[in-house]
Amino acid sequence: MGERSSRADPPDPNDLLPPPEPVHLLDPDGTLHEDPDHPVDLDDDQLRLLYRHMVVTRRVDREAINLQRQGQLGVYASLLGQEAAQVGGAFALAEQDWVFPSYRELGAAVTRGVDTGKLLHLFRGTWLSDHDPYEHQFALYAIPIGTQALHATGFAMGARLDDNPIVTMAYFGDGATSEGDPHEAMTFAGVFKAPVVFFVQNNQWAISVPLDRQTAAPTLAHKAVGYGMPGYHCDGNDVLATYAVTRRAVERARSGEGPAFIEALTYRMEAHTTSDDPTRYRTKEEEEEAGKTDPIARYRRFLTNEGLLDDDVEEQVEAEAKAEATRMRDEIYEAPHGDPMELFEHVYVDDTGHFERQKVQLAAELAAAGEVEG
Amino acid sequence: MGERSSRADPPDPNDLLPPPEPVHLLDPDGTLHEDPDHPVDLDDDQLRLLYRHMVVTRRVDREAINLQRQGQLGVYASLLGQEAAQVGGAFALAEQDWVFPSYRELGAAVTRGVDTGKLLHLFRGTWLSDHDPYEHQFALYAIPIGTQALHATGFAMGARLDDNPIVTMAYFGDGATSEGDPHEAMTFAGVFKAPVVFFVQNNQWAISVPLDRQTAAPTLAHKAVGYGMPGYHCDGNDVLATYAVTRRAVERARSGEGPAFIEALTYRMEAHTTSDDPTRYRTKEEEEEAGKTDPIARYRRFLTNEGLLDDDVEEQVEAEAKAEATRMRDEIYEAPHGDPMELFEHVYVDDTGHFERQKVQLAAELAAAGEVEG
Amino acid sequence: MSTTTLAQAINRGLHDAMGADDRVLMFGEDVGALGGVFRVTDRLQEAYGSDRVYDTPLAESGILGTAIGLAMYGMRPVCEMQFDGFAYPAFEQFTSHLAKMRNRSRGRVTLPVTVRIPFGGGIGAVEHHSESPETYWAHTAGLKVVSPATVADGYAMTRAAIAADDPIVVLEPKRRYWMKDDVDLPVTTEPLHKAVVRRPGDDVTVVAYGPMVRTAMEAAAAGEDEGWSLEVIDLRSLSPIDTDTLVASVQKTGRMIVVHEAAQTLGIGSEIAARVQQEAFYHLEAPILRATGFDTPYPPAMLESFFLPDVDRILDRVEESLSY
Amino acid sequence: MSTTTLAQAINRGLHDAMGADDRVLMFGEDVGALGGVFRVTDRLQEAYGSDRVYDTPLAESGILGTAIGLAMYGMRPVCEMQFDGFAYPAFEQFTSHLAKMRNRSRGRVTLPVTVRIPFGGGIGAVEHHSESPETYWAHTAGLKVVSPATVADGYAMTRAAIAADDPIVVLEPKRRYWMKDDVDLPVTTEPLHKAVVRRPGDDVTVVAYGPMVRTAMEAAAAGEDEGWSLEVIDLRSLSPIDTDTLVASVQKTGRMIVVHEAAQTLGIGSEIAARVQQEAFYHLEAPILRATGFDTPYPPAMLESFFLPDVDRILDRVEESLSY
Ligand SMILES: Cc1ncc(C[n+]2csc(CCOP(=O)(O)OP(=O)(O)O)c2C)c(N)n1
Ligand SMILES: Cc1ncc(C[n+]2csc(CCOP(=O)(O)OP(=O)(O)O)c2C)c(N)n1
Ligand SMILES: [Mg+2]
Ligand SMILES: [Mg+2]
Repeated sequence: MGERSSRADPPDPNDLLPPPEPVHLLDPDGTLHEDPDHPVDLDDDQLRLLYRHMVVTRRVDREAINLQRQGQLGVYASLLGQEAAQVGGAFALAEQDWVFPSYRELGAAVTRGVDTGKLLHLFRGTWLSDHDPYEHQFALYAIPIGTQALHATGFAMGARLDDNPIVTMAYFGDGATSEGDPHEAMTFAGVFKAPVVFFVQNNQWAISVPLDRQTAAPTLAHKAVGYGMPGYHCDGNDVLATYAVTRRAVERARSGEGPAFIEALTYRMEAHTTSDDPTRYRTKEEEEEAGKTDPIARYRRFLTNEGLLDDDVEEQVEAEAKAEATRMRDEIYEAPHGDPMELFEHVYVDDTGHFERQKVQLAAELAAAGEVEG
Repeated sequence: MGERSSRADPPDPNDLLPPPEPVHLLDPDGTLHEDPDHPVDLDDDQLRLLYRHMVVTRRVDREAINLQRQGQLGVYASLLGQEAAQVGGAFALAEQDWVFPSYRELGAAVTRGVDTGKLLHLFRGTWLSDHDPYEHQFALYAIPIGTQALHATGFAMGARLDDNPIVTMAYFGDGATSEGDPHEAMTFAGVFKAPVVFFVQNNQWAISVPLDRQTAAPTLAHKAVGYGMPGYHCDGNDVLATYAVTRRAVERARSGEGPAFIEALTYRMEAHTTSDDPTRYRTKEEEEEAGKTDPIARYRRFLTNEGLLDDDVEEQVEAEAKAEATRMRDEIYEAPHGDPMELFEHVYVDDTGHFERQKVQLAAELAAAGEVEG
Repeated sequence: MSTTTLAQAINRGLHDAMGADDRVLMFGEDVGALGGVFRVTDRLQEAYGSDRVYDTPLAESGILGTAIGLAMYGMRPVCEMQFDGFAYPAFEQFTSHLAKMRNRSRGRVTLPVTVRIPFGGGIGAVEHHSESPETYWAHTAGLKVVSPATVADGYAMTRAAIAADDPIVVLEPKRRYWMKDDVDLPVTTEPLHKAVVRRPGDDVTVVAYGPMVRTAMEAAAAGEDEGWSLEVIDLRSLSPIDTDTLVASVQKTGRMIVVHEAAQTLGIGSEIAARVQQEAFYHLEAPILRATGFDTPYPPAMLESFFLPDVDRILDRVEESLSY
Repeated sequence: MSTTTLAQAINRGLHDAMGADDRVLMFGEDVGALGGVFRVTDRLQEAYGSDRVYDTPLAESGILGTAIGLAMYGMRPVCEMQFDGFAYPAFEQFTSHLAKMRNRSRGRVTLPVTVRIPFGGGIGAVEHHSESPETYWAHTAGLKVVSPATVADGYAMTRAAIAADDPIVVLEPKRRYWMKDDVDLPVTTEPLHKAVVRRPGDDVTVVAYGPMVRTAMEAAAAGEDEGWSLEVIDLRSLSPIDTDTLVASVQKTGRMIVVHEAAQTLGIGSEIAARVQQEAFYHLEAPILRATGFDTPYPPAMLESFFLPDVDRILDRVEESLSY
């Protein structure tokens, strides 16, 4: 026993280890380096759509920050700088595929067509979340770090049992890789060959904690071999590289070859949330340095070089961005205050009368308060 | 940002990945293959001591199984077949080093000099455990799977803060590698360069669940690179290979180079515990096949070939084995029934009187029962 | 009538539930080929195949977290936590997701997950295998918690829990797995969240659940010799608690004892006492008393009999109650 | 006298504890350079260096599990769970090891670990940042649980918890972090596990802890206009509970209201009601009533004011109590 390897047909580690360098297709000046292993199988409209999603995302993101400043949102977690990673990743999914996001996935939501106004209600506190996950196969934002990785894995296991060609994608951060749940999720996914892609946005920070406090690994992508799945990494500020790498992983999973892990290298340009103060833990220089690789500017140069971006298109995209941002703002501004009695409404499918006394109490409190006011 | 690697000076993965084949020094016929990378720096007495520990361990183990059959132990988890892995691993530790065992580490305990009678009290239920961890730097048996890996890591972090040259070793099983705690332990150990060695006995089974239900990884040793620590593997039924590999990892940790992960390939020859029924999930053939690589038989051949094992030594070792087994049996048989009032004694250093009412109640119950009997 | 053990009844309940709905899955540690460490899932894999009955990696958060994902997909997962003391690694998935997802989603996401957990002591086990953690789940809004105490309920409550659309923790009284009764299966019993009077009486109400129901019945029988007429209520549902049945009983007896193995402080007995003293204030002739485990960790096997409530401890409380 | 906030008082308590004993370590997520999301650990790293005050990887079980190992080695770890809703991943280490190791080892292994957790609602936060999980720890034998409600206790209880050799969970009322008071630090207050009468009164006893003490005091003030004399007790220690102080008070008033943000079912109020109705049975003129959160998940920010107990809810219960 001792001699023989511990498993029947172990995979070859070399098929699972990441390449020495992250996949990178677009230079900062917008020049595209073709890579046969990572073809960009997109037509002109799709290439423009990527741009559209990134611009809309950034615009809605900025609007959300404003809304928080205006006191309309309690807090907000900006994805500024991560547009390419999120849009490039989500764009690789098919309509029926599912996204299991953390709380910073505005770009993935926009790509999926989720109503950003409904999505952001949870930051206003109208309700704990308010979009329908089944409308665009976009799960609820998950705030407990890394927990959604297990939901994505279970969902994928269910689809596989049903021979349903669905792939799920779990978004989480560099910090999340330290938690037990993503570890267990990747363990299950590997063992059950679940069609799930673990998409890590390595934005270098977990609130104030830098990556080297999360792991001593050469790269996050080197974690994959420990679960028997391939680990890929890409320049997460390069939307085409991110798309191509994710596309490959997604179709591989769909074809039954099992899960994959992707590390998209990017940077959190904004504070962790609007409540955070980055000056306490990182330098302006670092932020400026990171700003130089702005994912949208780079992609705009590419589209322009390719002659895919004329003023009409720019105007059109600008208009769509403005429209979506306005729609979101109006949704938030016009959000009803909510009915306190709803506290009891969704807890159970059948509350078997358990809430009666407490409902009566709250109703009485509301009535009394009403009298005072009125 | 996207371009540059996510960490300042990432380690070279090739320094962390396990060699293609597990380290193996002793053939089944006892022939030794020297390996410059894994020197066996042991004198004749130490070589005999390894044998002594394995024989004593097996003997005490068998005695424990008998005691369970005789109703003296409620349950027992045998390590039959894993003697070389446990003894070889523990033998590589220095006196001041600490062992953080699971519940199957009799061989490690014997090597450390722990009183096996006291150790096994927890299987009798005299108390929840009854040896003094500070006497031989051997922590309490940990039953919740994998949890002790974090204690070993924290302890090592403390020693490092103190510049105290202690190395800790966490023993756990192949099944435990699926839990979140060992993942978090290895994450912390890598980040803080804690002097801890994660020693996994891959005995192929987690109760009824085979290794391929725990991971799709090429080998368990391939998990190490994901934490930035070297992953080693060895023939866990080869006590010299296990010793040499562990020795290297331990001294490396002591010298400040950080943690390491060791996969010792072995086999659980007995049932999971005396309550288990392996016929439900594995074949006699598999067990017989595994039995052929008995670690003690192999090492005895080696010692005999080397002329290190004459009848006197065999007798001496047999006597020590018998003595320890007898000591253990007597300790268990003569174990006092225990004082029920002890339930309240150790919960807190200072119970601030919280238990008064409940103590009075139990005392009264005991008095009443006494009257009935007497 | 055929004689069945509690374990067999639950096994049959799982079997029939899987036969009735092919979206029902059963998984956990050692539930497949081994049939569970208590054989409660015996032969289910044989009957329904390893796609629907499967062993998982050794990771409880993984078990519950994937159950949630499977439920979101449309399955009806039944998962097992091998022992009470080993459900804790899944605690975050229990409290932050299983309990809250439906409310969070405004009713859009429903999680029909059943979590089976053998619980309680009295089997002479090593540490972590004899705990009574019901408070952790019963205090968590969004979960439901039930515990069968009879062979018939072993079958019927298992079926009802799996059929229900809310997440339900089923606490199986492991020390009663081998308890026999004559019941023809399938059988249906009272609604899942109703308490049941197992033995009517006039003097003192004794409330118990799971493993302690049988002990309470034995105490009631023994109480007869003392001339005490005890009414025994099997709580069955620990969340929600059927307060009305408890109040109705105490309005008759004026006295109540709550029995459980769990530590006294913040055990189910505390909530029952708080509710009943409020709703039946003028009917109480004595304070509500508790016959429970102590506020200590569960003891080693050789001392567990001193920790666990037994007939004597229950009757001591009855006597104390009657002394008011 | 100098004006200090609760957050500053706790920060000073941590600072002085580290100065007094160099085995005291402080770690958790973002407690270093950032000084904690609430700045409670502000400047500690500057003062004591990054060996003794450090950020950990994002893993709560890792934080608590390594704290246990550090304590076994001989350190006195103080670790932070960033928010109430994020302590759950560490639950197994809490219940199976932190709480039980000393008992398991027959007193040979002592774990002087302090776990700081900002808890409770009222700050308009997103989900998981406003929970009151005290029952989970208070029900767990082997742990102690305390919660400071005043600026002075913020300092003194922090010092006392760190100085104590038992594992202690300190629940810091996050919505009161900015509450000011004139106190000269260092200060010592009543023993860690004693309840304190914050305001004497004759008609009804109001028991509160952590964030609700201030609300209870406001209710008592408002109650005066109604001609009600309320006695306000600051529980301070949720485990163990100082029953004697509660009983003494109710023997005087005959009436008691327990206030907490946590869900009512199996909240601390249930245990207090169960004990007091037993020990002061003949003194009670009304049932013990509870002014608490509802048995629902914590609501979204815009609805939290309807969930949280406030002056009106407390006075409603007072009035109800007086109506008996
Ligand atoms: C279980 C848990 N612990 C702690 C937190 C508090 N918290 C919120 S975000 C965050 C950092 C997450 O970092 P990362 O995973 O890199 O994602 P990012 O915020 O960078 O997108 C922390 C510690 C949480 N939400 N959940
Ligand atoms: C957290 C937890 N879950 C489940 C169990 C029940 N259990 C005891 S041993 C075991 C299998 C452990 O397998 P492995 O880690 O390979 O160690 P081995 O028993 O083979 O030495 C299981 C599932 C446990 N003790 N703790
Ligand atoms: Mg990050
Ligand atoms: Mg094993």
